[in-house]
Amino acid sequence: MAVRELELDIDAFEGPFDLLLTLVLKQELEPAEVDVATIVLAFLERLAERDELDLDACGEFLVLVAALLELKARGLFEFDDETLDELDPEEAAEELARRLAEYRRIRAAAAWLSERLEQESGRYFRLGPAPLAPRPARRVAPQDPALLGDAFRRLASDPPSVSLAHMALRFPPVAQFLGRFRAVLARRRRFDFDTEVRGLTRAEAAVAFLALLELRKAGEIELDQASPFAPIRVARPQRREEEENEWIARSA
Amino acid sequence: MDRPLRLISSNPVDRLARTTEALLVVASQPLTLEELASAADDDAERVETALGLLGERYREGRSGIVLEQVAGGWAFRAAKEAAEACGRLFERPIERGLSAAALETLAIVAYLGPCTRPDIARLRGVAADGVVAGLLERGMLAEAGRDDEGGAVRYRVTPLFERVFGLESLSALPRLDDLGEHTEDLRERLEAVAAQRPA
Amino acid sequence: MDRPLRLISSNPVDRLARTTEALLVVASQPLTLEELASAADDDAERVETALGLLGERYREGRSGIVLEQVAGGWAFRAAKEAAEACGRLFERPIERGLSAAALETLAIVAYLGPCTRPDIARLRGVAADGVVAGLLERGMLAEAGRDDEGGAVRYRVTPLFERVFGLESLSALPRLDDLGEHTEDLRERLEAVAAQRPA
Repeated sequence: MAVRELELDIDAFEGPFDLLLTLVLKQELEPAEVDVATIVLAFLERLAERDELDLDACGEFLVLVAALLELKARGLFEFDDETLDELDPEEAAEELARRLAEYRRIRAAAAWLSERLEQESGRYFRLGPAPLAPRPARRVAPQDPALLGDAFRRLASDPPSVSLAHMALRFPPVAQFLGRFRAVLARRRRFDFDTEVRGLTRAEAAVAFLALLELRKAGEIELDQASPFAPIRVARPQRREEEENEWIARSA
Repeated sequence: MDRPLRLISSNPVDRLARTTEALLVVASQPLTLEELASAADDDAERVETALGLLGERYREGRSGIVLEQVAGGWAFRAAKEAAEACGRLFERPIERGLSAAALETLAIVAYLGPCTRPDIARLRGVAADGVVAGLLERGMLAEAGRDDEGGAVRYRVTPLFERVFGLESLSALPRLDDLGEHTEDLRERLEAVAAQRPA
Repeated sequence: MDRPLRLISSNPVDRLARTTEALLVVASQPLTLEELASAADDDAERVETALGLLGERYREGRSGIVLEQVAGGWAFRAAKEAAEACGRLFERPIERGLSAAALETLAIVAYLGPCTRPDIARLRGVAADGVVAGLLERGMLAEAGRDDEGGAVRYRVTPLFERVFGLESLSALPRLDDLGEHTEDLRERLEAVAAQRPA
């Protein structure tokens, strides 16, 4: 009797045993989803149909099912392998059995919920407020009338004089940074924007950034940032470099 | 009274009436006759008959649930006799204080008399829509006709406002003699300050 | 059938029943006996009597609106006979497409009480972040404070979860031990197989 061809019909899978193993090994089927007990029963039932004990089949089956169990156990222990290492084999086996039992109960509870959802699919109820529900009343605690006088006085006081301090900020011309970045890129294939503007004032750094955007718009550079607020990497565009190489090759 | 037993029979219109009430109790907005008919997979005329039956069953004095035809279609609402209970159900915790924006808005309307939103916005130097809406919702402001010129709605403070601030009337507002004796003086003062603000 | 006229009279319990149905028809979620009593300004025992009257009036087969005890309170829903019509008009955004992983996660939180993501991950053997985020979005899980030890956020199931699954309360969930029948069943089948074996 060929164990690999053993036909299975479990919740997560229907087909021959060897296909199930392939799917698990290819990680297309979660070992946690595979009900090993049902597989064992299917095998035993098949075995019982025969008159004599097929020892070869039993051996092969034991090897395969043990492998499957190990995969499944590893899956359940994925998060604390270290704890597992600290336990002696007997304790680990006990812990594993406990976890499997716990997980089995959770699976059973999930199955119950799923059935329940099916049964209750005909129950419709309103989500959210009723169309003509009264609007919630908002109530305010007693207030001191002096607050009104204070508020009025605040409005009646002369507005503070507007600060013109920002007018004195000095903005360097964008062209200055355009030239500077082009010069850097002539020497190096890529540079780090944050490193390049280190030590500049906020206003200068802002203009430098504007220059960067200008260069990007003109296709002179490529920008890359791994995540928001990560360093901005500036590089010569790939295409332009290839063209240049081509030109060098041709002229050579 | 009249045929309260009809809904119990399995007469098709009664079944349709049950379907209709089921749809209405699940809906979160009024349902049109067309929506009801297409959901019930029946024709509009028969749904109208069913709505007639329901209207009789769900009406003021007879039921706590009242069927109402509104602009958008049909919907259930609570009966008027249950208004107080519903009010208690939707009651929110009492707000302890008012924001500076709310106080300024109330001060303007209380001291200067009915104002439009543009008035309030100009005198405060900030858009007034959100604050005014919040005060309307709390019942501290109410509409008071329209402006003669622009036709904008004017707002006045309410008796509730007076109660919240413990004022017997608006004449009990704290005096602002140093700013001006009359309402007109106060208004001029605020207008003058507003004019100084950068646009 | 039975006393459908009682709600029409002005007998105080009937009036209370009308108030109660009014409250239930406007409420956004199931109302507890206490909430109903405090909104109706009546005592809980009388409200219970009123709910008894309403339960008789609003039940499957008799009415399109059905009164149910769910999620620790009382609420109206559509009768099941109207499910098809409701299905044509309303979507079921909350329960549609709940994955096996989502159901397992709900089972864990519903049975074990507030859990952190690492708790859920440990029990399922797979990371739980995506599933938990999805259930939060659907309103089936909600935050429930932080873990004493690690400070990780804990999650609980919501009344909406109870409502979607039609549970009167979480205690209406079957006991986990009862669900373990499977083991018994396995043992029996194993024994049956063993008995078949030629000696």
